[in-house]
Amino acid sequence: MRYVIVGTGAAGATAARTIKRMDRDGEVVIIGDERFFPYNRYLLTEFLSGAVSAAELFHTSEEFFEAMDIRLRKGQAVERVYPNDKTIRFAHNEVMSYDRLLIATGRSPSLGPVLRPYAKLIQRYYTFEDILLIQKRLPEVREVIVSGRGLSALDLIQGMYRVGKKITYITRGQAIDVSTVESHLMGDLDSALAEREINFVHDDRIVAIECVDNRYLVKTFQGKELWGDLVFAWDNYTPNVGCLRNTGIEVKTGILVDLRMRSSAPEVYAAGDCVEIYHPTLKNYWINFGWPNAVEQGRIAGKNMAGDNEEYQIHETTLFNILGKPLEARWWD
Amino acid sequence: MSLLTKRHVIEGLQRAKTNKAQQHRDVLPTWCPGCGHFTPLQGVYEATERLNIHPKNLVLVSGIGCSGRFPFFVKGFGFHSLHGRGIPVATGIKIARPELTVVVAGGDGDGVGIGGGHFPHAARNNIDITYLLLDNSIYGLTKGQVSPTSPFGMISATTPYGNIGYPLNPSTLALTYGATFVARVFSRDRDECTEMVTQAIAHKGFSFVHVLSPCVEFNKFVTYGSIRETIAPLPSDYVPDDHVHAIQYAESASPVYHGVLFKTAKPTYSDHMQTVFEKMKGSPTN
Amino acid sequence: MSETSDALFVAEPERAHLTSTDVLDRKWIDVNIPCKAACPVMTDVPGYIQAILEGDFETAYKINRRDNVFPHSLGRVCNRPCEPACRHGREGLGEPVAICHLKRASADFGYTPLDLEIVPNGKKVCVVGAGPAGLTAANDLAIKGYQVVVLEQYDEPGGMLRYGIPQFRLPYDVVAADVKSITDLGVEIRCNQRIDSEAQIELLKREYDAVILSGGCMLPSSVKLPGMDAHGFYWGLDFMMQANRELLNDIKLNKVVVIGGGFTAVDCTRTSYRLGASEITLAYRRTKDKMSAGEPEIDCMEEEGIEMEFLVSPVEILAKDGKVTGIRLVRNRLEEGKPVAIPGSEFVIECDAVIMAIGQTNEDLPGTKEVPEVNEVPQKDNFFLAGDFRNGSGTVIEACADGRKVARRAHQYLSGIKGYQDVVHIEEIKLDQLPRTREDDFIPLTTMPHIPVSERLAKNREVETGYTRELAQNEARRCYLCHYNFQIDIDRCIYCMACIDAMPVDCIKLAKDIDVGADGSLRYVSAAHWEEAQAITIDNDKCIRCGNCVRACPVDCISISKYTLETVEVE
Amino acid sequence: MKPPSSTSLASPSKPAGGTKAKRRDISVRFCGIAGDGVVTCGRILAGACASLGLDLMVNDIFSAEIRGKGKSTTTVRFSSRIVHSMGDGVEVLVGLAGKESIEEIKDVRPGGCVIYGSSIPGDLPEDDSLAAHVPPNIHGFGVPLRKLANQATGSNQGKNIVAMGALCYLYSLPQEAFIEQLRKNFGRKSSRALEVNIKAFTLGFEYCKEHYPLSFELEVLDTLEPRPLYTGNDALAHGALDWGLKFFAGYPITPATKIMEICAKELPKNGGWTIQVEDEIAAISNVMGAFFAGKRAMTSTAGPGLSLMSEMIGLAVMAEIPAVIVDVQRGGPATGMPTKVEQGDLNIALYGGAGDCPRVVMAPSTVRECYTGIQLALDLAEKYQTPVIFLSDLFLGQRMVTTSIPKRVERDRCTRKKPFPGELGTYERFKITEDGVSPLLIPGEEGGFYTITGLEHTPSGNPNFESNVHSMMTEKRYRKMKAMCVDLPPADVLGDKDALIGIVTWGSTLGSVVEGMELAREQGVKSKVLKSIMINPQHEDSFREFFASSARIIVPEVNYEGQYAALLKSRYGIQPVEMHISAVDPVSPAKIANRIIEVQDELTH
Repeated sequence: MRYVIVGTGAAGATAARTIKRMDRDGEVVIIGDERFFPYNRYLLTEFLSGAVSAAELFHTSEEFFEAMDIRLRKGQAVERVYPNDKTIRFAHNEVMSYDRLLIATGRSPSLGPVLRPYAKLIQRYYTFEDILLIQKRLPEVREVIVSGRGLSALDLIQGMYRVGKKITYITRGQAIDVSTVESHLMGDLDSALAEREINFVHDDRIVAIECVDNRYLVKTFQGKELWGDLVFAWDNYTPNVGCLRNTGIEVKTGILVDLRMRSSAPEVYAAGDCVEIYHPTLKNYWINFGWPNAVEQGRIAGKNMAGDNEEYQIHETTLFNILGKPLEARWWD
Repeated sequence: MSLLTKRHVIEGLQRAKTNKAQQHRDVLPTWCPGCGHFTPLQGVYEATERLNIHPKNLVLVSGIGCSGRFPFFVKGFGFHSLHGRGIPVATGIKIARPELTVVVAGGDGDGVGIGGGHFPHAARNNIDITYLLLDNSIYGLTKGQVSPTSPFGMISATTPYGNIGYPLNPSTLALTYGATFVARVFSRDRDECTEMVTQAIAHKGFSFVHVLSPCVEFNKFVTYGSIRETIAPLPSDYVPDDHVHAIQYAESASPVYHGVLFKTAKPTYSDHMQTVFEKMKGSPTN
Repeated sequence: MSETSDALFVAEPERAHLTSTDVLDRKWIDVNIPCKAACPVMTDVPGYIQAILEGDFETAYKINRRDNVFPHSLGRVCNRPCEPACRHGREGLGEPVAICHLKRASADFGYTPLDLEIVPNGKKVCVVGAGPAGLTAANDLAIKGYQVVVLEQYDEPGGMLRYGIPQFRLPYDVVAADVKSITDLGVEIRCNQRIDSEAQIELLKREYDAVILSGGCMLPSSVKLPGMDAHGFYWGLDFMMQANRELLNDIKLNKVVVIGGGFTAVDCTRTSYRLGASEITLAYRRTKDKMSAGEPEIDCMEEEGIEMEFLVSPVEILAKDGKVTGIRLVRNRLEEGKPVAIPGSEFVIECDAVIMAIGQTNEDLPGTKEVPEVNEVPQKDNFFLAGDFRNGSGTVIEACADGRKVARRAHQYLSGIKGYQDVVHIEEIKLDQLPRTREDDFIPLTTMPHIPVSERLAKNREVETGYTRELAQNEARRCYLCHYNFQIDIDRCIYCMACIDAMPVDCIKLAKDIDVGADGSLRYVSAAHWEEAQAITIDNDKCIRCGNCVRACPVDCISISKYTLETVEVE
Repeated sequence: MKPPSSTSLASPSKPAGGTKAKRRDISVRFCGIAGDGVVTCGRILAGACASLGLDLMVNDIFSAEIRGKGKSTTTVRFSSRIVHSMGDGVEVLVGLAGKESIEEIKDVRPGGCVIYGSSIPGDLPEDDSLAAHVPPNIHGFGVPLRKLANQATGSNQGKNIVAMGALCYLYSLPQEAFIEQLRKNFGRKSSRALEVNIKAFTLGFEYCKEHYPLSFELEVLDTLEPRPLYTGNDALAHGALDWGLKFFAGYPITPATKIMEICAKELPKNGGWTIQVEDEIAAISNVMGAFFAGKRAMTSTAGPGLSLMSEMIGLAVMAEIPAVIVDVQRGGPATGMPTKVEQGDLNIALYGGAGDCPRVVMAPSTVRECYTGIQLALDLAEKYQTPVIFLSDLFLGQRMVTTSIPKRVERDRCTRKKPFPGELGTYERFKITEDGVSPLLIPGEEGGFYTITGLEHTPSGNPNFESNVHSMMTEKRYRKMKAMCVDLPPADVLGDKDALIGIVTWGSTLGSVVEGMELAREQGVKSKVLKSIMINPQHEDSFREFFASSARIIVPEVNYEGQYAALLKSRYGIQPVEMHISAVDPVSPAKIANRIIEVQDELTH
């Protein structure tokens, strides 16, 4: 039995470990498109600010994969899944077969049609490689511009604040837009931002970016012109489902799965930030939220792939510490 | 080039399947894509199929060089010997086992260069072997040095100021050495090449096919294009039975004629051996 | 056989060529010129793109004018079934060629009045409805020498082109230009003439040698929801027609919800934006990739700040004092690909206008239900039905295709010809006649210039400004020109694999056999081992027409030929 | 010297928080099928690194095929320190041919990287996929080599240059140095060739910049001067050309052909001539004819050619005709492994031929010695009227290194022992002398006549088969070998002079031995090595002294039977530790070091 896992994040790595524990002789291949050993993405900000060491960031190592007899293929992207042939195709055209497949590709920041043309001017803040590149650039950076929604914006602001940068935050609404955070905590958050002298541009969005003399000029819909040494911007965090396009596997924003983490194609499972899971009491599909949920989904997917039959129980809340404020974030509105 | 409909393509493939030549293949040729040697190779496949020669009775012998690989690509028994030594090896095989079909494939350097001393003797003795001389006028395996058939003035790695020697004409050599079947073909024409190889193998006696087989990798002087400009078929009324006439036509440089230059029936070395054997029959064995 | 209108417009140069009616060659076109095969009217896409590439915009226009009648309009609003089919868009090869934008360029720079010799045949045909189907039929019949009269119920001809599509996508004068090129052929259009009774039709049938009814499809789909009578509720097409007749200019819109996923739905959101709405939401029952609207239009919509909500269906329109106050929606889950409502998942979006843009149905005109299908065209004696009126709501190009089909049927009926036949012309092409180089395959897609977002509140200002000649030629260079057929002559091949060495993609392989499908399609059975390979073959479906193999072949056994299709009359 | 310039770094093996040391010693291996342009890659990278002042060594390993299945690799090792050998393992593997490169991955060091083509057309089976074989402790970088090459050149050619661009970015090497090399390589062909290659390079560079922005960094010393690059074959040919060579005859054979090609190009410039003859038999005949006529002449070949020449070498000994025969050794016997290295021709060089057949045998150890050594060979041949067999090898001949060569130019050099005017009139071609060397009159000079022959002869050259004549003449021919010791350089001792472990080796193996000794010294074990270009005859005293000062002798050489050890044992009566390295690739310094340490352990226990 060959289990192939696409994605080395929390869900993928947990699934690999779970499968291997249940099926010692099964062949487990785990594929990731980043060229580093799997790490905890939620600690990147801590790592950037020096609060967390590389050793703490990386939750796996060469020895781990060797000891578990799991074959890791890193730095290699899967381009397409062929559920009828039970094969996957890599970006480098290699075709690999599987008996059971887990898609755990996570999600990543995406740019809409307005920002897309400026992609090369926008610094991404998502992978370990991004962080290393930012570290390289940091000495020449004084001011940064952030435009994006959700908790990740707060996380980024926190990171930039800790390394001592002046921050301008552009948001479409009136206030910082974090729908997952308890509304009574929002006030705390606003004051925390205010204390830190963050330049808040509300009811606005970026419409153009230019690079002038190694600095960036950002133009907004309202006609403002802002300068920064780094620009971070995204429109949404979207599940990475490119490899499933036109495969017949059902995808809304994320991959639609049932409580056993099965997708609509036989022998294809999905878990973590790339899925939308159907919740019978909520009567809707929901996108995963947070590291613990991803770990749990990976564990359930792994168990079911190895022949068990277990249903996923949702972790409803997650605790975050942002700018010194403990925030309880819920999985849904 | 005639226009082809899709129907023609399907019919072409059916023809390829029914003539069964492809089943004489062995390993995938390692020659450069576009190499002229593919054509006589295809010729050997088709000829042995047409002549109904069972692979077990077929021996392919070669020397060194790109052409030296030939035996590996044909189903049958192969002997890849040393540089220029293909013909004597083949002679030994043929004398020991006259019932075998023996084909030697060699290049221009192998045949009229290092092994040039062997070629005349196999020819004059009319050893019943077929010698395919795959002439690309270059040393290909050593990456492009002048060869004995390279034209005057040709620049190569070892003639950086131009070749100041004159080329040999292997067809003429074969005629003067006494070969009893001499033909010349161009790798561009698969049909004719197959026909010539078939006739050569069928011929009793030393048969020689001079294949103009360009090296696409190293020879920038003798190319498909340059040969095309000078080559022409023998006149339709040409009869290949006059030795002097044949030498004249073989020597012609413009045009360079292709087709059967000379063909004559003459007892082979084996025939003479048989005569001696017959004569010795009944003699006391001391 | 005699030539039909296909050959009338564009003069082809004389080259060595042969013609074939073999199904294998006919099928080759379907498989290998995917853009042409995907086009309902089989537009000669590589033909006109090659003309643009060579700078001959006039020929490009004429090819379009011949094949799809409305190059100006379709160059802007066609739903482009050709582009997803384009070989350049396949995995690993990049983006499809912007075929539609090039069509527009052919009209922008190549428009020229037609100079056709039409021999009148003395027969008269009446077409009811001056939409794409009716006008196409009128066009085709006029070229065959019929005297054609078109009756139109509204003020101006054009049908959906005129009334169903907003001006910022398709300005009126553009539609008018296409219509004029048809009236130039002698077609007479009478506006404000509504035909809505059996008696009227009977009268026409007697007055004319043939009557074609192509009244379109304007009635909204019959969905009934509570609250539809409230002020602030619109049907999508109705909304567009009112807007296009400048009847909504004084309306106050603030929060708008548009239901639907087609072109009309997207047009409604963008029109609302221009009418001053501040919060616009598009709600669709399926997912984004299932939307039938075009990706460029959806991108423009997003640029204009319009929000989207997927997997939701409307349940009820909420109203207070006869005015719309919101809409209740229910979430869907997909079951076997179909959206199914999730009980108990309802929610409300507050709004002051709801636009239902979920498709149209045709008018129930007396006496038309009984017309039977004769040879796939609805016909009873000299009475024919065409376009959306018969087939239900479809795209412009589908309507044109149907108009053409009906015109051919009518001509066959009136002239007594036996029918039509497809003929493939195979023309020899020399290597040096290939107009492209391999480098051209790496030219990135030429983006369509747009006016900036900040200038889009002007309601009728066209958003796409069109390619320049240079941009068009640059984009044309990207086209693989799939009408070229590259083929190895198996009888002359020496199996040297020079072509395989030179191939840029996985297009040449060793084959052990060719399977011929029942439909005439060819499938090469690849050989796993050298020993079983019978031939080296070019898989034309993967071939990107770069010519590398022809250049590499030492024995010149690879030929290039150009395949063109013509439909001729059989007498 | 300024300290190395230093900026931040991302270490690939430890992704973060690891050591901050920059790479200072890197090996890059390009692997492709012949025709992929592997060699060009090596030349460009080497050229660029040499222009930056780095020390380097390049080694090519070819298959004998031109195209098709055959694989070839080029490895470039460059460093800001001295490079003695190819070392062990590589840092970077560039897989121009994916499938063929798979087996090379085992040589990639942990933390190193593999650059593979990601646009191979068709379905790539897992077994054939280079990427599938990259273990997690090595970085894999997919680059669409074929696609970008197509974009740049319109064909599949240029993958190698795309890969160069990728490498240049990934290792933060200065782009200009590479562009300059492209200019040198392609600028002469046509402006289009240069243009498309620069485009290919830039596409590879930009691709990595976009997709793999995080690059590795290399220590480049600011003060380093650009270095010249030579192969052993280059150095050898130029050494001969600078030292009076006037005639060359040869026959193409891998890996010696290059020497003939250089001579073909250069000799006519100084009134000399090169002829490519029909075989090695003809080649040695021509050389002997030219020397007979008074011109310095040479041929070059490999083992098979030397075998063919054996008969003529016998004639040269017997007829006392000078000849210089360069044997660039490859794997044997017979056709053997034309593109692989082996030191297996020592025995045929020493003993090949009929009868008592003394000849000079020399073996250079470095590229520099190829230059100086061939000059000595020409001098000895001419002065002592003897064939000299000069044993280079494929590794020494074809690898490219940065080295400084002290030019010595004497285009009309002549070491011929001319007859005194008083001898003229009674001239004897094979006159018995104290050193065995007879004065030599050449055709065209006045004073006497003679006929040389392969038959045994008297001092005047007349055939004679009497026992005492044969003894006398044989003794004369051997006496020349003793006499020439006055002209021989002494053997050198390298390493720790006081070490008890002594190593004697020959040919190109010396480089790996020196590096192996350094590795052993890092582990606290001292050793020394005796370096001598002469195999026969030798400075026997310096050898005896070296043996006396060593407790154990190690003799490493790349052949199965220990040919040099056998010579040393019989000549000096020693009992060495023999290392018979069966290698087709460069000798591993680590293996040498291990052996030194083992021997040390044996000594202490």
